[in-house]
Amino acid sequence: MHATLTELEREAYRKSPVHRMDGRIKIIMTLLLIVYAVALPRMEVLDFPRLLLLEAYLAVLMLLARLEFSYLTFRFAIALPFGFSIAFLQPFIKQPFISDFTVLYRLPFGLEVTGEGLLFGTLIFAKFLVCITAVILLSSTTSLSELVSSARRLGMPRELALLFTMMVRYLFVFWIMLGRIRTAQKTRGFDLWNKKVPRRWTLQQVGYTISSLFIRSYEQGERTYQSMLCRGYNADAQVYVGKKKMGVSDILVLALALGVIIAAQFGLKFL
Amino acid sequence: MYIIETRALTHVYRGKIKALDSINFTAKPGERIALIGANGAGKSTLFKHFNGILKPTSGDILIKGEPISKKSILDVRKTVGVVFQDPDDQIFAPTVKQDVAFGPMNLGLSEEVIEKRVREALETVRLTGFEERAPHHLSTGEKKKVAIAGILAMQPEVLVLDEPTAGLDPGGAVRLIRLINQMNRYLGITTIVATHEVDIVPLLADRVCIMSSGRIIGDGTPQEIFSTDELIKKTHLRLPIVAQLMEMLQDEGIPLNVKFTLEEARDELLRVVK
Amino acid sequence: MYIIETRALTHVYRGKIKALDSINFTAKPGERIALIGANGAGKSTLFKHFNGILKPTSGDILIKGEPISKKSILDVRKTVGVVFQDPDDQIFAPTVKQDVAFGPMNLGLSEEVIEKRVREALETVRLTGFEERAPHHLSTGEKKKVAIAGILAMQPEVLVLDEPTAGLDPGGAVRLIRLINQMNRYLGITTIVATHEVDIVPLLADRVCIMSSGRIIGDGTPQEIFSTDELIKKTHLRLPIVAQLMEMLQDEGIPLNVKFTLEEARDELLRVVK
Amino acid sequence: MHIPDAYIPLGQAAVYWIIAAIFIARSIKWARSDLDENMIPLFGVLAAGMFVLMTINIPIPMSPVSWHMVGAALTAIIFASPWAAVLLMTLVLAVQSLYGDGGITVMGANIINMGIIGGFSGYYSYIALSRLSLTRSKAMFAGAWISMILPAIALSFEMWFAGTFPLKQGVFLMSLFQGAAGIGEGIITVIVFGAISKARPDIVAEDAHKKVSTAKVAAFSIIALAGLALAAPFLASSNPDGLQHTASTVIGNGINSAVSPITPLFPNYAIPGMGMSGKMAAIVIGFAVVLVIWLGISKIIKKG
Ligand SMILES: Nc1ncnc2c1ncn2[C@@H]1O[C@H](COP(=O)(O)OP(=O)(O)OP(=O)(O)O)[C@@H](O)[C@H]1O
Ligand SMILES: Nc1ncnc2c1ncn2[C@@H]1O[C@H](COP(=O)(O)OP(=O)(O)OP(=O)(O)O)[C@@H](O)[C@H]1O
Ligand SMILES: [Mg+2]
Ligand SMILES: [Mg+2]
Repeated sequence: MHATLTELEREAYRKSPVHRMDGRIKIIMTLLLIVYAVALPRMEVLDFPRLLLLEAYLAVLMLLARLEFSYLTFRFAIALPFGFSIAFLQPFIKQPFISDFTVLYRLPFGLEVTGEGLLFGTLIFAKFLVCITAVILLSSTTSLSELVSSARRLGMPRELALLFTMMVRYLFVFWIMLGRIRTAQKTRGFDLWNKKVPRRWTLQQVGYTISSLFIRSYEQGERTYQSMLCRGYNADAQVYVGKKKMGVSDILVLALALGVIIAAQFGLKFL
Repeated sequence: MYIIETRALTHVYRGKIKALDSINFTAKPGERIALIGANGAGKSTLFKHFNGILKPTSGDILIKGEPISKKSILDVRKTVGVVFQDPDDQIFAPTVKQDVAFGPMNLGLSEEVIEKRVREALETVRLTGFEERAPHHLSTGEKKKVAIAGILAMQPEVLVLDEPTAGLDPGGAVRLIRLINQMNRYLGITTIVATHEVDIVPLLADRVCIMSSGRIIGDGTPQEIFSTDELIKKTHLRLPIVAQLMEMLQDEGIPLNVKFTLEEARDELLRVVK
Repeated sequence: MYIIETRALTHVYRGKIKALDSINFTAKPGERIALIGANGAGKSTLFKHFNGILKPTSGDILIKGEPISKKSILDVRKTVGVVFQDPDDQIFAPTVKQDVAFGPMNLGLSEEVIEKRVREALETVRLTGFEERAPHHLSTGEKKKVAIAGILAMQPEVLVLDEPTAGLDPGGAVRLIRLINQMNRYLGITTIVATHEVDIVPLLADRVCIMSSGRIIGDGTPQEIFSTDELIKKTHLRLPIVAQLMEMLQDEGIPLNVKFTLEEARDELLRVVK
Repeated sequence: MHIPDAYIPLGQAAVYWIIAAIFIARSIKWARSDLDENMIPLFGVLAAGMFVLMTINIPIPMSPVSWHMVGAALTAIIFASPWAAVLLMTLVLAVQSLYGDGGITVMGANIINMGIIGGFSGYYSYIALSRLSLTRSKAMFAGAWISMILPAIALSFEMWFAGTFPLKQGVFLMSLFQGAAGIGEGIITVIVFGAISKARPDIVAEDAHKKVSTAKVAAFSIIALAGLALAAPFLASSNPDGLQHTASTVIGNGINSAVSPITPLFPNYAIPGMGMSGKMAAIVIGFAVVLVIWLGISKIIKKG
């Protein structure tokens, strides 16, 4: 997944109405949608149209954001497998909170596919899909730094905000550094699967790579800390985030998201 | 009165490595000073004492006549701004603006004053328009300028730069030197620059200190310093190339005075030829 | 036959940034080549193609006449050794010896051969006795040498160095240049060096290529390259200081030929003066 | 090892979040005061490094999965404090969740597993085992391994509470995966620690390891053992889901009703198993058995 840390950032710097939206709005909207999706009852067929509505709303935003299709497939491809495999097993599991099961198929080894399990599995996957979509939308239309400053504006504690600010900054420094280390190793013929060298030695080199990255990040931390002291860093230091006014369109988008949720919760019942 | 003064300043790392050995250094307001010395001479260590990042193992540092104390430390850091060699050490915020605003934030200034200082600092280094850029999308030269802007925004009286031209191409280096000189001339900032690139020294300093193994072994105008050959030889440094050429000609019996900048050398050679 | 040859080599980063634009570059065995160019000209990118670290967006690279393929890649990396600018990227093992042995290990050599190669490589860079030292506690210059030894231990036929003198003091830089020249002369290694420090170029190359915005816009002897003024001006570079001085004198009407190294310049000036 | 969003009901996820938040707050306090100075910036930078070093993936041959370092035990051991692990893992997990590794509502649970349980168990089992005169690297290997296996068990229980995975199979599968990954974690932790203490002995707070009071180690061991002992009866029971099932019928069957849109906190069970007096005895017996086995093991290790 990480092969593209810098790529992800690049998507976040595109220009589109969604990219321009206030970071706070995007964070609140993402949280709202995720919490709502997770909170939906676990065995209700009506959830499907609800989740579909949320997903459709997110899809529209993705279209507006003009994200590249190949990039999106890639993001989904790396995020889905683990959740999918758990969901996939659900039809074979007798969920403890369900009392009666209708067996749809009997398979060898006493495996049974149950209707309830199938419903639960697909529902949980659908919820998971909505959550992932929301997160992907957020992270590919908002740069990490914008996310942190928005979170700070939303009241994230000062010290946490400082921690995240610095983390975000140096992620890229170390990412590039790791790239350079790997390049240098390749230059000298290093290959994880080289059969000419003992496994043990290869493993040791991986260990050294990790330790050298650790030490270098520690030392970078020391130096950065010193240079921050030069600029008056002290226990009450804050990161500058500046004030930012929310536009009418931002409020509207948020209202729209709320509207979608309300429509999903109450509106769909009457259909 | 001196703006920076050290008295018998000694620093020992980890109880073993004597990086500074009884340094007596002074800087007057408005001076342009260059500190030259080989790798490991102790330049960076000395700089870290100027604003209280390191504490002396023995000896004293006075800033505007006052010793550095816990109470005065914020004032000291406001007075003496240090720009480190690697801009990645210094730029820690994810956008240029946030980074430049960090110092003024720590001084507890109001929102408007901070905005103003950031704008002015970015103007000075000619980076207006870069406010929202991420540092990892900047070139080496631009990063250097951001680091300098971050210090300028604190409006220091002394600007200390550790190897400012390292890693820059000649064009970038020349522009940076010009910027440093302008800050000295128009903003009245005292500038102290550490470097091993002796060729640039005559361009950005009126006074040169040579360091070697933790001691200051020479202090004077570029003229004086580069005329004492043994000093330079002893310290893994060399004369500026121009001066080397002039000396070689002198050795061949040509009657000329050794000069250090291109223009002076040209005039001197013209004098001899004609 | 060429030991390295690129044909219309183009590299585009992320589908957007054209870092190399149709490069035709050749190196013959035993040559001493310098590649100069401003920040971002594409020098490092070109080097990464020489041993297959990057793959061309279009165009070809031939090493000893053979294109780089999955099968030949290990051989290519044995033939072309690249030393990167920051030795910390290259040195990651906890002792100097382990680090230098890293390359030979990957070639699957026997214990004795590895021992021998490490010993020889350390001898070449004059670091015998440093085997058990932790790279962490070495000086910048020593680290550079360890990085070079790590490549030498693979016994490459071409040694490619990316800004080898960056961060070194003049003494260290001179020693390193001498080392590079010795490897070329006595071990017959082809050396290709990227740098922006034009003053050292005449000292370590018989042939100079100028890069600008991803293209090679000049190729010839230092003499030829530094005589074409517009080329240099266009590329944020400058002439070696010696040459600048000679040109200034020429402009004043003194009849002399522009030279690039101190010795040549001295002789030329002596000729004029006498 | 990252639980994704939606696999834990909201109520439970909130409880995990609250627990995690308390620990996070405490870890920030630690970073502010327990080191020489206010070293918050250092940890911000280090977290970035940890995130990046976790991207070094080693594919495991003949399987679709790959191994990468988690580093909770390593950080705790280097800084001689599990709080360092809690802080760093929190930062790393938060950023990972943005890239689709783990989720938002479940982040609390993930922090508990990998940061808190991983950090504390890794650190204190390393200390405890080195007190039992195991060599440094053996103790560290074991500590790192435990820091992988205990979170795996915790995760299985969380998924079981959530009703999304059967307990026994979950514990079996997760222990299998994490047990294998733990071997890699253990080996790499030992190598990395060795290399760091060689290059920068001053970073590694090895003296502090000796200063950890035995009482603290003992207290932690008892908490861990108690946790395991509480867990044991469920694993030993032939039908743990049956327990849950009975519990859910006892409490009332509110889940399937369409009336309540929000899943109630602990919807299908009280604290599982608590409803049954008969099981209390089983728990006590199980506790005793595990304690005896554990002590036996440590005796053997001590001799060896
Ligand atoms: N944190 C440290 N711990 C131990 N020794 C150190 C530390 N920093 C520097 N030193 C040592 O102190 C001496 C002076 O180092 P310093 O960095 O001040 O030199 P410098 O003149 O800035 O060199 P350079 O030109 O290479 O930057 C060197 O011998 C160096 O190895
Ligand atoms: N990994 C990368 N991704 C995207 N763009 C890159 C990458 N590496 C280099 N570039 C860009 O490619 C161009 C050439 O870069 P390169 O590093 O080859 O230049 P260089 O001549 O080595 O410069 P310097 O003298 O500063 O080292 C630059 O515009 C640079 O920004
Ligand atoms: Mg220095
Ligand atoms: Mg380069």
